[in-house]
Amino acid sequence: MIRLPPVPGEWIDRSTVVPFTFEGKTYQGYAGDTISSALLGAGEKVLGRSFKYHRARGVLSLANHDVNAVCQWGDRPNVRADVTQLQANMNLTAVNTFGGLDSDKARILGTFARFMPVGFYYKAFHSKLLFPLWERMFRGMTGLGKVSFDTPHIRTPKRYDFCDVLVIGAGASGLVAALTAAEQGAEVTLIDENNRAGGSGGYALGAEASRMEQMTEQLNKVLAHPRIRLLTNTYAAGYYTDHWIALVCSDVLIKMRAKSVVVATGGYEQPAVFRNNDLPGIMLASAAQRLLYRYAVRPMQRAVVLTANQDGYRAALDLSAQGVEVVAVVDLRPDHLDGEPEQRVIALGIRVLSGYRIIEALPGAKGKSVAGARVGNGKSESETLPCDGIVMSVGWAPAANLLYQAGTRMRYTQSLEQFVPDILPPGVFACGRVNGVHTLSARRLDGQRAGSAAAAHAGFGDIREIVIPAETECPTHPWPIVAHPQGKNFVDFDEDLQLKDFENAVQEGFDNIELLKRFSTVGMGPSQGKHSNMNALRILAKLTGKEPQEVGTTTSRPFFHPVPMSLLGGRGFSPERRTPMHSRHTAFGAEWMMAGVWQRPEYYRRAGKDRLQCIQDEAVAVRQNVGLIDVGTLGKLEVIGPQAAELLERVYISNYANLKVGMTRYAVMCDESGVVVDDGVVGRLAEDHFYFTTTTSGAATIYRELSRLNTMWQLDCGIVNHTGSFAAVNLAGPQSRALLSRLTPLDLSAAAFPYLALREGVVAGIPARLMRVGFVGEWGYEIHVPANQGCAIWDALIAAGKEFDLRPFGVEAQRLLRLEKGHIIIGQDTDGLTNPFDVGLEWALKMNKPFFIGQRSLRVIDRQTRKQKLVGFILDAQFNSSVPQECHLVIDRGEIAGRVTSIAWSATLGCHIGLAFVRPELAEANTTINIRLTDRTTVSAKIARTPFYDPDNLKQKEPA
Amino acid sequence: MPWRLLRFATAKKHPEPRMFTTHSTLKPTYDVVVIGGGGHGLAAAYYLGRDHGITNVAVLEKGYIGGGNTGRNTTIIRSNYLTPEGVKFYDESVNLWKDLSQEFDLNLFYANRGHFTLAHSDSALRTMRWRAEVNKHYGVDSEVVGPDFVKKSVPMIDLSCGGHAPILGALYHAPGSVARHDAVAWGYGRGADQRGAEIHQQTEVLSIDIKGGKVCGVQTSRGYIATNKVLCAVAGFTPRILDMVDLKTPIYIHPLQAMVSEPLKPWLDPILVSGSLHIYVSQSARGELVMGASLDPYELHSTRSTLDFTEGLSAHMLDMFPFLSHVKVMRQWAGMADMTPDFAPVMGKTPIEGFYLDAGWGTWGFKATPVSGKTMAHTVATDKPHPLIHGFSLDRFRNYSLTGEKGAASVGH
Amino acid sequence: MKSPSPLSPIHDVLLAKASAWSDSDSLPPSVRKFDARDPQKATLLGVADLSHLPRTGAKGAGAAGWLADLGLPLPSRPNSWLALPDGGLISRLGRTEYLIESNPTLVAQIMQTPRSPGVYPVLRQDAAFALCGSRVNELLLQTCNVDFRCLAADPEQLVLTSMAGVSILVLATGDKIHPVFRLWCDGTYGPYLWETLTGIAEELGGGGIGLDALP
Amino acid sequence: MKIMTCPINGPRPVSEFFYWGEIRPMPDPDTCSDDVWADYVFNRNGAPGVKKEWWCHIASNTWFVAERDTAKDWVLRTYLIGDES
Repeated sequence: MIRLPPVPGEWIDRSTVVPFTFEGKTYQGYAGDTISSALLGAGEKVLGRSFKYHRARGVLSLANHDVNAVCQWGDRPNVRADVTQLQANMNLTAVNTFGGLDSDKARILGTFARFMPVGFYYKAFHSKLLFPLWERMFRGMTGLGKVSFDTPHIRTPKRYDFCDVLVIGAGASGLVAALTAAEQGAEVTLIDENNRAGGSGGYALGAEASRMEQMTEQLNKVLAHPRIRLLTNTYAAGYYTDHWIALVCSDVLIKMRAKSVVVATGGYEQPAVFRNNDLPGIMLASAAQRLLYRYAVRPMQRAVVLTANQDGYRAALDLSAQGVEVVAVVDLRPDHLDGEPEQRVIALGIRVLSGYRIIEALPGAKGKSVAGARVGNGKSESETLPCDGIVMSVGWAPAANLLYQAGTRMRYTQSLEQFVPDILPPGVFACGRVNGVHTLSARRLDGQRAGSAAAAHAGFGDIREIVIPAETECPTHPWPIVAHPQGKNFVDFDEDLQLKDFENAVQEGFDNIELLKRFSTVGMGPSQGKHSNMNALRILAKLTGKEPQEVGTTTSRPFFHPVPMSLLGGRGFSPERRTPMHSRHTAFGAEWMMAGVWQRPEYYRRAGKDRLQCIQDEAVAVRQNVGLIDVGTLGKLEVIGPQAAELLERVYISNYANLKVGMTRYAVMCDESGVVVDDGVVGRLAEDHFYFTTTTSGAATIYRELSRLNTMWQLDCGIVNHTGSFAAVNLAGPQSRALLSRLTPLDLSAAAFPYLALREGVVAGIPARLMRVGFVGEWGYEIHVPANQGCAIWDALIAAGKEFDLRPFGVEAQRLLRLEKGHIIIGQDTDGLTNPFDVGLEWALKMNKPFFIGQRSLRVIDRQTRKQKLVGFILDAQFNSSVPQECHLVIDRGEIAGRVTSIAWSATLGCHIGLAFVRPELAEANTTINIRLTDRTTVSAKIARTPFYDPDNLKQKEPA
Repeated sequence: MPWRLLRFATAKKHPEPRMFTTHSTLKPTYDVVVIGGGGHGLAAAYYLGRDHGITNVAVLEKGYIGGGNTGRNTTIIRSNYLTPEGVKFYDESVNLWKDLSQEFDLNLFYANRGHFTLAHSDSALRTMRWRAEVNKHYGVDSEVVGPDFVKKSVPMIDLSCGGHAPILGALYHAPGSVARHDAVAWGYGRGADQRGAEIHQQTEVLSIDIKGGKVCGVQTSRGYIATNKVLCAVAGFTPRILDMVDLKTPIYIHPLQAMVSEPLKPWLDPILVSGSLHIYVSQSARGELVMGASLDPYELHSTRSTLDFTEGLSAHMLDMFPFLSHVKVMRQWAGMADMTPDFAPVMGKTPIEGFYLDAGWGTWGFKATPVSGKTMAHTVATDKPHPLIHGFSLDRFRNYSLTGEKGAASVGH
Repeated sequence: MKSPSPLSPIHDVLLAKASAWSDSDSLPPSVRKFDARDPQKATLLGVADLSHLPRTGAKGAGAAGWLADLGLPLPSRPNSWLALPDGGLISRLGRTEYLIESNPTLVAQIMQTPRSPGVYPVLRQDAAFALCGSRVNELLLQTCNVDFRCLAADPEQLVLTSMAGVSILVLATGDKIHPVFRLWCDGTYGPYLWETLTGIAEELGGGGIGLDALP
Repeated sequence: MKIMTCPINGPRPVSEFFYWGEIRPMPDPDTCSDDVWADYVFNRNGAPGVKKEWWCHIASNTWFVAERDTAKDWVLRTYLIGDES
């Protein structure tokens, strides 16, 4: 029977049987099992296949420090069996097998190992012809789990959180650290990645119940403490600047901001390296002890314990206490003071072989189990110890990933054969094994020390001075590695890397730790080197005759354990802005388009009309009657104060000091290098008060930049951003005045309200600002009202517009109308390098002003020969083949001579019209230019003066 | 199985020699000193020997070769740029890339996957057409394609991108490829080494000796070197080196971050880039999704990682590929991108005689490794800028004749 | 012609769900009730729209003096607020900007008062919400990277920050045990923020509530 | 996430801020040479070190100066323009 009779403190609930399938076979586990413990409990030893040679693999760490056991669970790839809670009716298969775990066809690769030394794939497969085939094969062989395209987008509730002291790891030192910090008054959050807190206090017992009792006592104090919040099933995925820690708490990401952090993450027990050290049944001592005490699973019947410290002897005691026959304890150390656990082992009559090592493990049938361990001491004849399991306890590597991420300088300590924190960053503290403290009592003291210091750093109480006694033995062996002519002595289990691979890599010149990592891929597998980096480092040190300190470690980057994208993505907020008339557009059948964060009507659908027809109809409606467009997305700013005009003079290229009150003027803004960045209309409401618009996309940035400039210049004026506060429409068309006169007492005569004038008045009972603008080339009014009256003004205009056949029009129709008028759109008819000269804005450019942004650069540019010019062009009215599109190139004598920036069919003009950048020599009116289409054919067009429509602006004048 | 692997099986001892010699000391003088043992620096040393017979060359690397942006980028190779200068330059690079594995006799895993730059707005679509037309004009294979074509090539994609960034089309660039980045540095390193150039790792440049406006030497952490020609190819460290020679440039450093998922069975063949969603993604030969986003928002000379990067990128990845919900991000990292105002490099001669600059590689340096090495080698050897890099000279800024590559480079790595 | 009644920036979003509206002729329409669960929602996590309340603003070096002359009490510190004697509140945003939310008469009076030097009137068209209930903190933690324990410690404080990607102003009214958080954002973001907040609130057992259920 | 301290709004995550760039004095446009001007517009010494930078707290539109070590990302101090000392 593999399951033991009930073990005190076990995590499984025997009253709840959990059925599941693995590789098509049905099994039963208990609630509280992990997938691996359930499978071992059911007598399975083989849980997965290795990455490269497809060797049978079982439990190694049972702690997410290796990926021997990785499953596909339905649509979930790469589920880690060692640490994933068993759930009812899980349907599991091992990843990356070919024909199933049991008879994985790819295991043949193991026999070809000789052909595939480290980096072999760099040395072959690169014939230009064949590589694509090889690559396909490689990609098929690599990769672990499969994604299912049916998986939905899972949105999770991410949250921020805050605490005074965050303690990471609820083992012996972490529990005490949390208690100490809380007692000093700090709000403490204590996390542990396991299902339950307590750490090794719950399983590394050496058959002493007292150890577990002490842990339980500490844990109860923690649970009872009002200032401590304990989060289990929670791991710290990464440490980020200013004590910002990503906590993965079952299915939620918590972004924790702490005032100080205690890292009590313990150590990774390290595997010994000997031939066949990866056989199922060979595991770390801590793994065996977890199986015994958490899951009441007997990991083997007859065990050989390989050790180099007292932890190994405790493991031997735990095993034999739970009925495992311990054949022998093989101690790598020839001479060492026999500690108390060792004496108890001897007392039990267990054989202790000091100064021995395991030369190789002997495989059972098909390499799916262990048959024995061949041991020797290098002097006498080697000996074979029959067993069905080997337990390794040869030392620890600090779980220092978070410490490294926080910028800790680590130092290699000979007496411990371990890296320990040397200089910790402010507010970061370490205790326990990660801090080089291994004896249980000392770990508790160390937790007290760190907890107190962390609380003090967060402003609670004073640092308690506590002396930590030195270790009585070195917990870690400096060279737990045994060479073997036939290899298969694995260092990195993720990547199937053997001792030989490192020797070869170094021989090829990859002899520093970073190059070695990249060439051999050691530590680059899913467990990110937790069980392999330290041994790799020892090997490199030996091969290069350096000390571990000189070799140094590779940088440790987030994540500590991999994090699902659904947790990182969270809900995926995507802010969106709507103008007040949004619902009205929907009612009129708006086809929406995104304009940055805004939703804007592209056009309005009409039954039986296609997109282009609708757009054309809308444009014609504006030309013939009257149209209405929502322009509420325009930036709407105000500048007020004695120096308001001065500010505008400095940021726009034209004059505004001389702008009359009640008038508006076109406004172009450049950056410091003279590139056109934005445009709009500036209106003067009073001597010291201007109201002006920016482009939709420019609004936020322009307001921010003007604020910065004004902060710097300290002019006597203030800027107010009213972009969202005003709703705005443009009422345009021959009938616009007649329509508007129905709704306002304002005198709309050309004399009283001329072209480009600005008036404040009441429209449909709503206080409004009106501007007579000509962007679309018709008599028209831009009407701005408080946003909360946006629907009211829209409804009033629509109602009054009935008798004039008023038609709402969208962005596309407006684009066409402005094109007929030859007005440019910044960002479409300009690009990241366009200056005012390029686009014929000389008329607006006032170089004689004292200063404006971009002026000095434009002085230089003005002296240079022009490179391009934006011009209008038309296609022959009879033209009826395929039409050029925006950004098709203008070709002159085989060379690129420009590009189309805008083009459209103008029903009003009866031909295609457009704007294009061309070389200056092509810019003369009536010049023929050739535009090359996607299909390489060319279309010839004629340069034409703009505006195409109403060149003399008669539409803005009172009909005589 | 290729025969070449047999020798591994048959040989008693591992039959591979060192890829690069370790030189215990620096020579007192070299004809050319290359600062920076990344892809660009090693490539320049390689072509100096191969094309110009200049072999008395030292490559000084303060860390280990390929340890900078060469080993940190997302390995995308393409030539679908916007400006004629850019297209010609990167097209030459792609041509060199195609033969590198054979030339080096080292498998760089140069994999032609095809490259989509997705357009989520009509203005983006216009830029795509502009790029496609300029590309085709110079014989580069790029086309604007519709959503249907995207769907056909990447059937699992959500064309609506979660509803808030519908894909309106894309620029499809068939030659788009990926390669094993580290191997590129090793290949050029081995080639340069074989031709006599010396690679000195863990060798930091402390100052550059200039007399009468001419370079005459370099002070390193391992001693002084006399030389009249120095090539600076240090990407993210460029401003630190330029500070030594008091040269001002428009280069500013922003971190650029990336992340990889756990290995998955292959499902994504082409390379996908989305400017609006700030995504670029491909699946490596190991099965990992290699993902990047836009630059960090502020200047920083450091390679620290941020959590918000992984959050934002994951959210956008899920908009495009909802089914990745369970896929886990394994590791993130960062590089230092040496950005320029017009998103084009700064290459060639400088006001200091004998000081040559290969910089401003921002987010587009890896793909240029071969051509930058080749053209810089030419420039250093002949003291005349190679024709392909005329558009990239430092003085273009004082002349207000920028190259305007922005439209093609923003998040288009 | 009588001026038509103004509408909340999220009026259209509310139309679909509201079951009872207030009918005041001095104020724009506001939702009194969504459904029978309003009271339960309010105890767990209620989100109410207060956009209809009259408000105005002014900024600039002269704003403080100008408002003082109108007889308004002024918050002494930047980023703090005061309740106004005859209802409503005055908030000081940063150093020299003020937001007044009060009865129609007072607000109209301020808006009609001519600006003086250094006063820059601000037309406030915010979406204004109130959050209440025992789980309100969970909602804040899911949307805001600010530790709002600071508001419990200093009730007069207000916070200008970002919520679910939108710039907002937050302050806490009510008592420490049952705080009611008031927040304001640009009206054009109103529909997005309302839908985001009520969406999360519904997951947490609450949702949109009418004014009658607001404590 | 990095914390930046706004002189008005106090310590906040850096995501609440907009970074403009290094503050550099503008030469007199009327008297300086073209090259001096072009250098002001484009060229700079980009070496890491303590730089004076423009930052803006977006929610409150507060512009201020941050003295920041661009190598370590340490903010030495922040202040409103005019409050230097």
